[in-house]
Amino acid sequence: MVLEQLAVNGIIAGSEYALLAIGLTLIYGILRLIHFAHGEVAMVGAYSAFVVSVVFGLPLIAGFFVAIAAGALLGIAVNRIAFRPVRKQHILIGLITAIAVSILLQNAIALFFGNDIKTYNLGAVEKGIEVFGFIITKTQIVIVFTAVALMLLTWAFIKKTKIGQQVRAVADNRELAESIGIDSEKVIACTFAFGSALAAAGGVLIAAETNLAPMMGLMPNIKAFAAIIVGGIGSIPGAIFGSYFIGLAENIGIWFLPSGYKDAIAFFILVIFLLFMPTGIFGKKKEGIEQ
Amino acid sequence: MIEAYILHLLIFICIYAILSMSLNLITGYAGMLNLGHAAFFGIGAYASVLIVMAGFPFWLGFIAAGAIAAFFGLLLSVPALRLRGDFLAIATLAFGEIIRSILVNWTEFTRGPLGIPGIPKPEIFGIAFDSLWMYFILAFIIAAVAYFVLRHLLNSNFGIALKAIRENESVAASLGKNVNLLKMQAFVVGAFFAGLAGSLFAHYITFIDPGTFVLGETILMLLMVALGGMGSLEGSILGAIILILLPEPLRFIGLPSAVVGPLRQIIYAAILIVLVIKKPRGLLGTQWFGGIVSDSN
Amino acid sequence: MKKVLLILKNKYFYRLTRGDEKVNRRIILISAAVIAVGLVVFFGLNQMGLAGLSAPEGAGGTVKIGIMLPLTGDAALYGESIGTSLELAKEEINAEGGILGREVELVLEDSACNANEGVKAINSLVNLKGLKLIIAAECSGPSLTAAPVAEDAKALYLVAVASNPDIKYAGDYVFRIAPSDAQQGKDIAQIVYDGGFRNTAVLFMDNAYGEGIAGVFMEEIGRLGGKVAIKQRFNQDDSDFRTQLLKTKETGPDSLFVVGYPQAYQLIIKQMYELGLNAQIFAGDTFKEASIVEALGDKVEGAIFSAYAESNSEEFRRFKEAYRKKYGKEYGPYGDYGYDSLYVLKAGIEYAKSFDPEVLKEKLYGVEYRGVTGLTKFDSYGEVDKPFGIMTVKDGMFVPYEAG
Amino acid sequence: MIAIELKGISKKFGGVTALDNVSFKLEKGKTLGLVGGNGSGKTTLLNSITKMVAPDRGEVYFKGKRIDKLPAYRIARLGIGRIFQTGGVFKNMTVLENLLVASDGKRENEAERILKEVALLEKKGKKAATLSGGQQRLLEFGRVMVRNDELILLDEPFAGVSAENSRKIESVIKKLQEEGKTIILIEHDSARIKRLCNQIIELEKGSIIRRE
Repeated sequence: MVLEQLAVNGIIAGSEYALLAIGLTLIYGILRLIHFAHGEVAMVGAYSAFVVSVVFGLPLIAGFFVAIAAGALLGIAVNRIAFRPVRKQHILIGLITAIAVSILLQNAIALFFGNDIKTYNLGAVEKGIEVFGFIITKTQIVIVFTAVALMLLTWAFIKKTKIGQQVRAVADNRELAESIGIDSEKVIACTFAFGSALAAAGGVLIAAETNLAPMMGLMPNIKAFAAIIVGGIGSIPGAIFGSYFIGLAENIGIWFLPSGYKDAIAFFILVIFLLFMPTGIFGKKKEGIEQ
Repeated sequence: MIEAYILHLLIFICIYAILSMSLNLITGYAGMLNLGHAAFFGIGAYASVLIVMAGFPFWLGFIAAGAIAAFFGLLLSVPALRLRGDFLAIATLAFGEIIRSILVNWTEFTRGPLGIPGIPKPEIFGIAFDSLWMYFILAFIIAAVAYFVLRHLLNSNFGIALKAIRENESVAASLGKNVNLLKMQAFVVGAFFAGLAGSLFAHYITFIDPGTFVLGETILMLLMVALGGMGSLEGSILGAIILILLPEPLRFIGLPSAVVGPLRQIIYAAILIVLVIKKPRGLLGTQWFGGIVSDSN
Repeated sequence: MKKVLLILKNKYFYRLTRGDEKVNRRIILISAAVIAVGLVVFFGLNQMGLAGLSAPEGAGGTVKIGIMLPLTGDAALYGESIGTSLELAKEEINAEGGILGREVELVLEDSACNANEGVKAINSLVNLKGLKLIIAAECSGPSLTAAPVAEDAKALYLVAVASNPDIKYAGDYVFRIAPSDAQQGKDIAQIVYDGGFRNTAVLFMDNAYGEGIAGVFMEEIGRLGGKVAIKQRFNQDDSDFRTQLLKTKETGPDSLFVVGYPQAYQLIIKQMYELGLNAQIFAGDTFKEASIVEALGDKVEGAIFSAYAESNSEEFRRFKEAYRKKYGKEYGPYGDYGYDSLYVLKAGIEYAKSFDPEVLKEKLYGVEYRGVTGLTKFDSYGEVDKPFGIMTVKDGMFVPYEAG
Repeated sequence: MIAIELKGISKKFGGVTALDNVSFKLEKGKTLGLVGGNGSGKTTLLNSITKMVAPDRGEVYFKGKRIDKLPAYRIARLGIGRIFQTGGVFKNMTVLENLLVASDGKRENEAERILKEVALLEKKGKKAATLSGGQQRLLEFGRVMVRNDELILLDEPFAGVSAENSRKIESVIKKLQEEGKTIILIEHDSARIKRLCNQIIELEKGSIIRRE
């Protein structure tokens, strides 16, 4: 009973992390860059759904699609403003612009929406459904299934579409890809759009389950970093696996540890993996690691 | 009045100059992207405060702050030897968060989130550094010593070897450079100075809590390093000066209460983006750092 | 001496510049930095001249009051509500002729709920802008780091809201119009015990506020003879409390005492119901936030929490109405204390007939001001002994709790 | 006296055999020419000696002492220096610093004397990136000289170098030979090999197919 419930808690958390982790790993794969503002893209997504569903009174599903579109556009804009101009620079420079973008977005949202808590008004809180010895709410079921659906969509995008192939080609070897006529800047923009759209979708799901605040994207994004390291950086199945791994480890971990260490668990796993299994579970290359 | 304000800023500049110089040693010179520097800062602060408040003299707490931080630097250098580029960045980030978690949860020792109030101003061999002027003199002397020690180190064979490693590790090894040992030394020395800065900070501000030594602090230090120029010690000082002073003029923008905070942050972030894009090598950096870019070989 | 300098110059300057073609640029830039420092000094001095209050006793003109608030960071929500309430008080006061005939102007500074930023903010207010009257409302970190700076600058430091008991000893110029956490933890523990609850789970935020109240609460409940079923910390940015709540559920408590920010309350109670955990909810004073009830509806019905305000007075109703009229929404958490703080300062100044902190710090002890938050009367530490109100949620409204 | 000896060195990258059971001995003071087509394993052979790659099997002896278990920097400290095919200078460091980094504690005037020998003295304060390909190669020779290495591994030192600098490099090599240094030279130009080398080994697909 307890273990099942812990597992379900972990899976819900993992689904939320996964949507951020996929975008992060795609962007890392193509640019070798940690996108520090990815969580803020998710946050902006959540707020755009809020505008549609609460301010204009449309159903949340409409807000969800608007958020996806807004996320994609924001992704392109972030790439254009903060990453493209420093593409050829030192890695730290990209990191700094990403951090600056994250500060910028957090405060822009705080400026427009205020710092008070917002929710989607999804109706009264009710007790979850009890099945197989665990309890899960309708919203949580929707979250898990939407996350899985979006993962399948990502798989189709990467494997089946032409642009997906190009993304893989650029991620593999940018110079080579350019030499066979792929416009790598366009591919990068598409990757940002796609990854950011996923993050925005994730933001809406997180907000539906919890609530909206300007800082809401920060922690999930850091957890998503941990997830992609565990799964093997650059690998999409790895990112998904890692997300669930981190979600489960956190929730099962604090059953045994004082709960104040909840966040430390993810970081501890991260360090262990970096030291002893730096390629992660699904990683192929010994990338970034001393030989 | 105004003098107190200026002195306060100068003390902060001294403390942050030590931090950014020490981070520059690790990141700019040795090429290891360290996102856990605030943890060394915090370890130094806590070590010094706990030792001094247990009744030991300030100088002992001060030295111990450096030594204990250096010990953690040694620990963190273990992953630093195996990881490269942003992998190392993530590992050090995790290290910082783990240290913060310990400071929060180990309440018997650190008082946890309540923090430690009433930290005494230092007294060294009978001289009390309790006025702003005296404290500034102390901070300035320590910052100056830190600068000359680091400058001396970097001008020695150690510094040249670090540069060589940052450029190309295998070529440096082929010239007999023990790459791992040098990196480890850089980490330990960097952590040592960050620990000293922590002690200096804690006894100035008189209250510390785990919330002070977080990722945001490390990012501020990194910004100082990047702004001044990676691999430029003088640049780090300049970076500290600019980033401590930059928010100050923004305090004079009179705005309604609900927008003043966020807007200030937005302006700050925008200035950073523009600066970094226009001057990606920092104001004093003259070099191109192929070494840190995670080349996948 | 000259020789030493020469050696130093050769040793460092030469080597510093060895092989570097950009020496000139470097020197220019460093001098630019020095000039920048100089400019800030100039800027500061200039500003000081403009900063009013050069003659605190003088009549006419404006009186500038420095306000330290968390406008960004974790507690920005409170900064916003306190700031807007202060703004309201200012407008009212100015509409009625200001304080001793002088118009009030508020100078806001962001303390970001961070010890480090707090020091910078207070330095800017008292040392750079030369303000002598400060109202602070913020987290414990900045209040503890800022109070000594205000004390050194001989500026009156009136704390509207800050939780930490240590502020009591911060100095002669430091006053606080809100009761401290120690009181709150005790009062709520008494209510828990009187209500017949003997097995209480405690869930609190890992910052000074949560730790402070929960610590006193647990001590007091033990003293009274109750039992703490389980104590758990959570991070103030957390949004997933399911496993903590599951752990709580396994210990079978009859009541749950939660201390956090409104966001955490909302999520904890929501997830608690979803997981089928039923226990009487007790909470800290941060609970008094309309959005919690809005989001949770009847699920918070009957929750009991400590509260600062004496919420049925005439003054309170007038404030509530005025705020709604000006901003078109309900006042936010601690807005009442922000609002009162300016009036308390006004009362003090009018009582002392002086803007001088030296005079005020003596005269404030004689002030008795009945406002939105009840009677403000300082004890010899500059603290108030307002009793904590205990409130509950009834029909979606916050009302005073009556036992039985 | 045998300066360097390789016994049965083998190395595979993935499924590709780079070196297959390579063995040879080289006496002190002699120069060995390594020839063979692209991908025949010449550079990998040098890398196996300096431990830039670890061989899968086999042993390496330097002056009778087994060295293949040592880390790269320890091997270098025994007196084995090399000149890389590409990327051997630290481009963002000055010419002088490039020498100082190799000399560990030697004085600057010693480094300057050597810069004079490789005709780079007037460039000493310039970034190495500003040097031409041949000058960069000469700088690497300077490094080997300042370290006073006994065994010097040269990976195509003449590739892409102007005729004038080639002459300079050749005279530097001759000078090193006169000083009694042991040299392994990878080179395509057979005339030059004949001029400079005492022994020749030809590699193909990682195996020795000819010895002279």
